[in-house]
Amino acid sequence: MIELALISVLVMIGAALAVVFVRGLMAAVAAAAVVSLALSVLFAVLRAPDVALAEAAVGAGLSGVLLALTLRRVGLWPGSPSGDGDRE
Amino acid sequence: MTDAMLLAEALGDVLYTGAIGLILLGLYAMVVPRHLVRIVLGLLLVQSGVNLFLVAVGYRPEAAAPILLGGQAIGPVVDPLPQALVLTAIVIGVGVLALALALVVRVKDVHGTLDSREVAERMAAETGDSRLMPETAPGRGAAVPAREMLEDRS
Amino acid sequence: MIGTAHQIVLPVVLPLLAAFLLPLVGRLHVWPARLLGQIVGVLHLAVVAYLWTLVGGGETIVSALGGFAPPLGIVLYADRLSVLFLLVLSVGILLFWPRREHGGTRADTLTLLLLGGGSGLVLSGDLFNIFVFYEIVAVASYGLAASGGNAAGFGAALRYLLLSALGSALALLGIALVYGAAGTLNLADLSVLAPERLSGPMGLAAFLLLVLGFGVKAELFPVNTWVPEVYTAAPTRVTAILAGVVSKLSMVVILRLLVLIFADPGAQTLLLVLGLAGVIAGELAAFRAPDLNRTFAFSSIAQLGLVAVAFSIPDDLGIAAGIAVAVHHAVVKPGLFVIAGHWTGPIERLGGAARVSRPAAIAFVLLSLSIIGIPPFPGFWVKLLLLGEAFAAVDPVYALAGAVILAATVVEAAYLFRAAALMWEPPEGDNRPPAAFPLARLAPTLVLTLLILLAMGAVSPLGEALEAMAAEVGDAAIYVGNVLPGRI
Amino acid sequence: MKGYGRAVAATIFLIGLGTLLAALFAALPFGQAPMQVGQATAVVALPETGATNIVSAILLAYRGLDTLGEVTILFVAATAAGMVLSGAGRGEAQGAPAGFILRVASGLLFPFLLALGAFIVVHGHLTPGGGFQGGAILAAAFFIPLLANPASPLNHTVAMVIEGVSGAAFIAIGAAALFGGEAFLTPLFGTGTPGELFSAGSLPLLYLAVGLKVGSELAGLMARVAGEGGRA
Repeated sequence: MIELALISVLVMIGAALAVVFVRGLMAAVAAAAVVSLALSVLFAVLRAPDVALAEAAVGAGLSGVLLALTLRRVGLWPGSPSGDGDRE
Repeated sequence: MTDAMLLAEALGDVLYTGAIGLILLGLYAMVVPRHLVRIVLGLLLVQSGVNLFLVAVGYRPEAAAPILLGGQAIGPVVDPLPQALVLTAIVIGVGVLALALALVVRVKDVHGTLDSREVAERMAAETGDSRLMPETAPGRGAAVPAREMLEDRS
Repeated sequence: MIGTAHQIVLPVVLPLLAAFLLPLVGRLHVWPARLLGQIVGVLHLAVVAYLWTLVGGGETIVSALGGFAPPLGIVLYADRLSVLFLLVLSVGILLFWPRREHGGTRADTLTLLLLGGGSGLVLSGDLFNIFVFYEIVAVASYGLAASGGNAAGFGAALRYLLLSALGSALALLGIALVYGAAGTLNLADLSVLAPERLSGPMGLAAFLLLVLGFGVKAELFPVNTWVPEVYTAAPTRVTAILAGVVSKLSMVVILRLLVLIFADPGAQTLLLVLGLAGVIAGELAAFRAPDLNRTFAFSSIAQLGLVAVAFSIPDDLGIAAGIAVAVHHAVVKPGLFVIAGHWTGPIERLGGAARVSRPAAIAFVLLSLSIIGIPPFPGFWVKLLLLGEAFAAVDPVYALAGAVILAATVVEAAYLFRAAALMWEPPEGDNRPPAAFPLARLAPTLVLTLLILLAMGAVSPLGEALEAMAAEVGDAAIYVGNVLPGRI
Repeated sequence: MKGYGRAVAATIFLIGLGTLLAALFAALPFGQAPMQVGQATAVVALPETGATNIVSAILLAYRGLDTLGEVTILFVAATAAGMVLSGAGRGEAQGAPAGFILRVASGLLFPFLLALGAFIVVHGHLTPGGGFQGGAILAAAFFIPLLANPASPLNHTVAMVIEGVSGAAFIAIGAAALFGGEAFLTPLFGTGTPGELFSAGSLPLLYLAVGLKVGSELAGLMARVAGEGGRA
């Protein structure tokens, strides 16, 4: 159990570093979803299944979708018509 | 100290470190980068770190999840209260996130940039020294004559 | 039919219920929705007035929601302080109901939600529940700040949201520390347990985090950077509500936390320092501000700094002074913001304003005199009470605070007199005088000015009521005894 | 390179803050917090409410006002987002219907997600899950068809009715107790047999209201941010 927690925390911190420092915003949003997934594993480890479910559905799922939709709409999503890519 | 206690302590260290790491990285992302989407992501990290800490506070070693299958308590359970609080906090967080993103979309619309410092400068120019920068409202677009600038916004 | 004690939930749920249904009504037509919103506002005021008849004599109402005894369930707690600020909230929102052209039915909905959330904020007796209502108020105010539809409004609302949401996350961390250390969230329960479990650095850290979170709306230093931006970019009426009412509600929460849970010198000193920093920074920035809107935004920061200083004095009269400053500011400042919202643009161009609209200029002068604290205006008695308390306090640091407040008053007088004098001068050079003030637009200011003039005649009964209220609020044992009988 | 000074200053400050936080957290020994209210609730929750999921019992009974506040926040956010975006131009990459696969998949996914979400909502008082998690899935169920076919926006009137009525229902169920002289949100109908679907009194009804409210608000929020349905 502690091994699972340790791995999840490592993944989570690694993904959080990516959220802050990776150059593309699309990659940062993807990394934020990974943070949420790792977090939801940690919640499960902490015997909080309700919270784990919510974090996976809301944190990783809905928030990720909202962020992606926003990037698409402001033209930071690669491939959007007038987009200038996802560089800041 | 028993092995179980040592193990619990190690688990606590790992989780607290993770929570502090998320909070600090989130704060960094809110302070140093200037892109508004990055700042919003930083906010998410801070919230996640706080949520993790709150759930960790309610943990009790060798206790079951607070769901009484079969309809009765089998033994000690971890503290359900922080879990309820975090559940609430997660949902509040997604609401705030959605509004923040709606504003991001609109700011990009009207200011043409998502650099927080440029947005601040343009706002100061719009509201501050109205002699130099006539107010342009979205939709209306055109510069308004100076006479109208003294009209109210009430 | 409804049990007496349990009615105190009505100021919270009535506006929420109406807000949920308002979009449906608005679907039919715009004006019934608008009418419904304001009717519920009046109803809210009626309920609050009724609650005052119940608690006005010093009684309290406690309702354990869901029938679950505290500390397991959430309690709502109404004493004179809560109902007084419910009244401020209700009247403030009715006077400054958003105008039709800003945001339509959605703005009406947000205003109702602000009304319900704000009511919950002052009534709730549970730390996390306070956080939830604070978030309702916060999110509604982001929306209202952007309701003008102008470019600056969106930018200001977003930057306000980001700062405020960060503050909320910190407040939640503070709540986590409190729960981790004390194992409860009920304010009364915490009050009993705090000396044992929340003393020392842990308590101070939790208080700092909570103040940084709730202080965003209360315009406390250093989390007040949003104030000048939002107050200039938002519609005038929204500015009046945010500066006049919402900031005071957060201050009430901070007062409750300070009295009930963090009643130790460390926390008091912390609040004193933050308050003084707000007074100094606010008045200096107001002096240099280019237009009336920013002047009043910064002056608002300074006034709330005064409230924080007063609350930090460990004495019932300090609390009385703080409540007095808060209520006085809630009456005066919205009226001034209405004037600032009409006469925008650089202060130097105010020349000739008095000729264009004499009532507005006179109201400006009267309200300014009261803010500065010139006798016989109520503001004088308010400041006298505060300074008397500061100089009488045992700790010499409060004498220093008093001196700072006196100096700040001089600065305040300087910039307000300057603006007032300009209004009576002819326009400078070939500038045209400011726009004429339609009386309908000025009406809320005139109502508030009249209130100030009436209060002049009732200073001593008001003062006595205030002292009784402060004595009740300042005694944690009363609160605990009411919520958890048998614990003391 | 620009902005290094700022980054360095922030890093130094944050390292200091991290040390302080670590010291604070260390003062709360892991796994030994007092948590007296939580544990006391865990003991009495089942007999008092009849819900086997204690987290749900807390959310709906002991802290029901928090939950009302929470759905209200989603409503506030959705209202404010609608207002902010009502005058905005449509997004940049809009209008094109999605490919065949997405459309077919959405047709298959919709009933499945709907059933899953409904199941999670109504079993919230028994097993992990409930109004929030199920509501999030319901939101996805309503949003995916929209993504597949942007030309047919969500039926806003239906969404608006669900949104309004479910929120009002929560308050109405809570206020019903007031007329019996009891406090707001006092559970109705007794506790029933723990573990059965129809148990825990009015809690499942409240969760149903929460689930519908959360689902409709979240779907509306996503639709607005996507630029498909700023109901002007």
